[in-house]
Amino acid sequence: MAKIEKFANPTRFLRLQEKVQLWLVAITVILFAVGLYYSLVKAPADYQQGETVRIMFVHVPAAWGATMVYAVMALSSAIGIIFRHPLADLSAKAAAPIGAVFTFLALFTGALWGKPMWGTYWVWDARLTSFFVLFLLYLGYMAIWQAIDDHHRAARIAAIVALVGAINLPIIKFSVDWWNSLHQPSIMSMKGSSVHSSILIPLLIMALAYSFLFLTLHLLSLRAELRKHKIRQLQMQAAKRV
Amino acid sequence: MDSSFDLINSMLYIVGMKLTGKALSCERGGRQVFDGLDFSVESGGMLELRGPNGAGKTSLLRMIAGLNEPARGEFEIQEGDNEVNLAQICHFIAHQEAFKPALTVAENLQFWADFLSGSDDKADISVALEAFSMEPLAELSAALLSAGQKRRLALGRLAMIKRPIWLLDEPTVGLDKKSVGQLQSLMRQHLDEDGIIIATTHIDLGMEGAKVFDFATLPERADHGMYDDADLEEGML
Amino acid sequence: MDSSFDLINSMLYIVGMKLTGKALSCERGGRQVFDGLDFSVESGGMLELRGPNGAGKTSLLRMIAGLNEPARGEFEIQEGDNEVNLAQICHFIAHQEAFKPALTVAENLQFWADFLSGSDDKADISVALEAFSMEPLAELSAALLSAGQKRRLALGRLAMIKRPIWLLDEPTVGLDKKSVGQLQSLMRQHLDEDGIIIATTHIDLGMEGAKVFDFATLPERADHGMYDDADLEEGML
Amino acid sequence: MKSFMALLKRDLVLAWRQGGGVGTAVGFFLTVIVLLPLGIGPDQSLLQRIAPGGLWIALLLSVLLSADRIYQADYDDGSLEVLTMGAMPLEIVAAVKSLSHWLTSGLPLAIIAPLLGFLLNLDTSLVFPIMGAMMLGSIGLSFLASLGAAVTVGLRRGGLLVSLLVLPLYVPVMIFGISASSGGLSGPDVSSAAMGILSGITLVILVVAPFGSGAALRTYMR
Amino acid sequence: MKSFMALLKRDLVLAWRQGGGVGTAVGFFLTVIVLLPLGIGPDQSLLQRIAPGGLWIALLLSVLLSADRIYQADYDDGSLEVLTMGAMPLEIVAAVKSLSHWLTSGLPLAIIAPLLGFLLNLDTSLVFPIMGAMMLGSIGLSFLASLGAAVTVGLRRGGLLVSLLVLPLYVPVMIFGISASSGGLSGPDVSSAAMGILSGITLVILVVAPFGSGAALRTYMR
Ligand code: HEM
Ligand SMILES: Nc1ncnc2c1ncn2[C@@H]1O[C@H](COP(=O)(O)OP(=O)(O)OP(=O)(O)O)[C@@H](O)[C@H]1O
Ligand SMILES: Nc1ncnc2c1ncn2[C@@H]1O[C@H](COP(=O)(O)OP(=O)(O)OP(=O)(O)O)[C@@H](O)[C@H]1O
Ligand SMILES: [Mg+2]
Ligand SMILES: [Mg+2]
Repeated sequence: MAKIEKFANPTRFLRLQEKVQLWLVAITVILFAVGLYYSLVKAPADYQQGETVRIMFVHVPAAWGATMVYAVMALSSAIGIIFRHPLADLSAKAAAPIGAVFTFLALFTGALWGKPMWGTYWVWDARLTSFFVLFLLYLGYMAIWQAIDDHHRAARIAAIVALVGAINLPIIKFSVDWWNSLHQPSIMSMKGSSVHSSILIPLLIMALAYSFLFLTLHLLSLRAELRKHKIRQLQMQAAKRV
Repeated sequence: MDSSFDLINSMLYIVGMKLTGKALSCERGGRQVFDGLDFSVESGGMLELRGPNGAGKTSLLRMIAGLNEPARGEFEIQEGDNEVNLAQICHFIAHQEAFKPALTVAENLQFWADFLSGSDDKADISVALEAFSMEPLAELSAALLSAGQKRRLALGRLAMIKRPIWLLDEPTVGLDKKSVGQLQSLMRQHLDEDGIIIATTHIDLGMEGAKVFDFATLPERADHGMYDDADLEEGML
Repeated sequence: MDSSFDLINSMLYIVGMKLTGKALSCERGGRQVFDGLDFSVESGGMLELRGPNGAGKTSLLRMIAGLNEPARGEFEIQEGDNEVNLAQICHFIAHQEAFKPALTVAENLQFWADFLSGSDDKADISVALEAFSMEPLAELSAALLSAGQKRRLALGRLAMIKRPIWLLDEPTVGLDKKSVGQLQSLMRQHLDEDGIIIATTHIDLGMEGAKVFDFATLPERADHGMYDDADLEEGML
Repeated sequence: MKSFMALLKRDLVLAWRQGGGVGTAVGFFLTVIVLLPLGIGPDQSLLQRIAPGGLWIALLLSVLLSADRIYQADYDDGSLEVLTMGAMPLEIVAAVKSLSHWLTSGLPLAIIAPLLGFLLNLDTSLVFPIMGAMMLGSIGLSFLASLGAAVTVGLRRGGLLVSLLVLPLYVPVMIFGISASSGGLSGPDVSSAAMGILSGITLVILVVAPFGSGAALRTYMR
Repeated sequence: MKSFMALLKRDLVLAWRQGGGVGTAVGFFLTVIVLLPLGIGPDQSLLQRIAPGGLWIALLLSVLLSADRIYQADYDDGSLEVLTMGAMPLEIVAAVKSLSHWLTSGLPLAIIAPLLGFLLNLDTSLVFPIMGAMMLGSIGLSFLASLGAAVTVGLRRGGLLVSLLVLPLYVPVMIFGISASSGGLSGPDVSSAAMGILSGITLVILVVAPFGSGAALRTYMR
């Protein structure tokens, strides 16, 4: 407990973040440049899907990212609730908008892709629906933070919401197996990948780029959240002794 | 469930019970309300909490009742024993009167009697009705009560269910002279039976022999925020 | 709308205003609360309503404020004039404090200032803040206030918007000593400016010279229920 | 005028701060739209057929769900009593509160409804007819809902009772709303006639509801 | 045990006296069922197709609408604080209150749903499957709704936020509920498998929701 306190001391965090920030931005930009070059220029067009296959390089990492961010959010929430560490609460709070954007991106690119592939923008099949539900969970989570004034209370309640909502993650993961779905089954299975490396490599680079994008944005907005929190605290202090 | 209650009920008769709060610190809504507060009351004793609005009197009662957690510090109910569940041996009479307008006065009392007593011996609402002359109101819908009558309905819990510690938040508010007298004699009887009373108030409760704790005497509060004070000086904001 | 307000504002300065209640009778929830009540207060005068819980003190204030209608009887504000809209020249400070927890203290005051003043001259919330030393609370969310602080927020309306008649329902409830003093000086000032105050209370308000009306002195109530008394005796219930 | 603006502003701020107001209205609307195909099955042409009706039902439930508290908070915390003591008649107070309810529920929903319609495969030619009809219709719905809220404000569990009282009154708004939403599909005459009737109904509601609400609120304050 | 019965009895009495509890739940349910054909048009075979889905959606909205006040009154009047001071853990208090909510909303609705189904031309062979699936599913819905209510109890205008939070969690209950309601129509295996999953989900909810509710309520009392 005391160790965690020390490790995640807000002041120390801010100093650390300041040091790595530039590096993170640089790595993210490079990864995106390389990834996009490979996926948009180098990778072959699919013989069935033609050029539209390139949507995949935006769509799939966004979808992975969206679920991953939710996992980060749920984990932070759990830490916040068990160890009562304020940084964990803020970390969950800061992750939510990023996750929501990723989810939206996956939904949007998926819809665009759906038109040429399935002949419609949207179908109500299991994976699409459960992913849409994920989007709603993000919205609900953010609404909670917005709706509750008191920071500690908001953190607690939001954490409960995030943890209960985490039940949805396995549903997304296994939806394709449980229901028969129009959607593509998993690329990554236990036996390794079924996809050719000319596609897989740029895909993995893009996934890495998304991860770094998340890390950069997450730390940045965590910093902003800390600041906001501090301002509130100062206002509160000004009002004490009345 | 029931066995824990027998234990609790028997506690009422432990002469020499002593409730102590040690180095208590209270934070609400992220602000520190008070810090380093110590108090103690013994069986048969009464503590009056006084002090300016917002000093933290109500907050202290809520802490004892288990509704808020102290940011630092702890309670002891007997020498060395700080594991007891205080909530279950306390009555907390707050500003909110905790009754249902859709039920009659008698039904409201009966519900709390059944819920709070828990064990099988029947708590008797007629004791509560009598203690505050509410017999004529018994069959009336609680929605129709006046301010003072509502207050009496809430105070009725004290008479009806025996619990050793009473936490009263400005208990005489809204009561007429006669009811104040009834409350006073109820409190005296409780103290005579080796109970403990902690009450906040801005006016005289007319209980001679009560210890008074004035929040105005607490030392200046030091606010422990999430940041080191050094950060503030460095202007990191 | 605005013109009616100029009229109202000017009324404050009518020396010799006299509020009279004649043969008032009050029924609530089908039961008679009091009957044949007469009172009168003149400019610069204060009336304290006292009496047991449930006597009808709050009900009388609500009648004057236009929230309940008298079953019988009427009000006169000037000799012979009983057509005036009392509600618009009264302040009514009830037990419910009429503020929004989601707004800050300042925002709450500002809303009532704008809504109640109506006319174009700006009611100044700083007057209210100052009157009850609430300046440091101004930017705080009203949800975080303590009992006494909430009460002060409600009382702030009195200082901020000039209205000739004040109806105060147990105004000192929950206030600490300092705030009671501030309320008293506010009331004195209002009386000096030829205002009228009618306040219910169970404890001393410390306003010398106030007329006291005790509900206990009212004649025995004749209860006009749905049934004749005879029915009750016959056991028809 | 000052009272008017003060009240409107306060209610909008409260709607915004508490539970997110607009955000959650939209969220709920969205969710009902999601449930429809889940409940009914993913058949595209079936969805397209029921899309306008589905949107209207979702709008209606959204407005309804948010309505039961239009007066509740003001009633519970004593604000309503102070509101009667200004120069503004209680009827106008009711109208202002209904208006702010519309601004934070019906209006934004009408604007996003056609977008959500895509989820239900809505015919694109219907976008503007639906938006127009919903804007008009939802004003009426807000005022009706606020009447329902006023009539049940003193009852603790008004939620469902409001629905029961208000839904029958919603029916005409919905029927004409849907036929006004059909655009040219069922003939231009039909839809413009329906739009006319819808305007008429809305006008009547705008006049009647505030009086009813005012009277009901007075009764509960007794 | 005595506390348990006392609380259950009080909540049932309150539901019965305030706003009619059961009566209005049924009324709302009825009205939604009436709105469906109005919104969608009177085509009989179309109605028959969407009947089970329509019934489920109506059930869901009914439960939802009545849910946001499960804890509200107790929170507002200070009862919740006294409820924490008995021997019964707050988690059990939450479970009892969810149970009484089910007894006054989900259960009666599940019983009358098939009757109302006739209004939608429901296939008669589906009467018992629907009733069974709804009874099971609605327990879960009540517990989820009460979790949503607990999470928003301190917010004045929680109404819509509850929906936003709870509806995503309703989705699986509804999906399996509907497929369990289909009886033999889509093969006996499918519907009994769905019934199995539905029972599983319900069980998980019955365990998780009271804990979540208890934790949330404690947080709001701070
Ligand atoms: C709006 C529509 C769509 C949504 C919401 C959606 C959602 C998702 C999600 C959630 C994942 C990640 C699954 C995981 O993390 O395991 C995913 C992956 C994927 N999607 Fe989509 N998708 C959509 C449309 C499409 C379309 C039209 C195609 C192409 C035919 C497609 C192809 C893929 C592929 C190949 C993957 C990688 C498979 C995997 O590793 O799981 N998606 N999509
Ligand atoms: N629910 C709450 N959330 C956050 N802060 C609160 C809450 N309630 C009260 N506070 C703050 O805690 C402080 C102490 O409040 P408390 O109610 O304990 O005061 P008190 O001593 O009882 O005052 P009073 O004499 O007015 O009753 C106040 O400054 C108040 O602003
Ligand atoms: N909303 C109501 N509906 C019906 N009857 C009511 C209502 N409120 C109060 N009463 C009844 O009216 C009578 C007078 O109530 P009122 O509140 O005026 O008393 P009061 O003199 O102010 O008492 P207190 O000193 O307790 O404040 C009481 O007997 C009460 O039962
Ligand atoms: Mg207090
Ligand atoms: Mg009174």
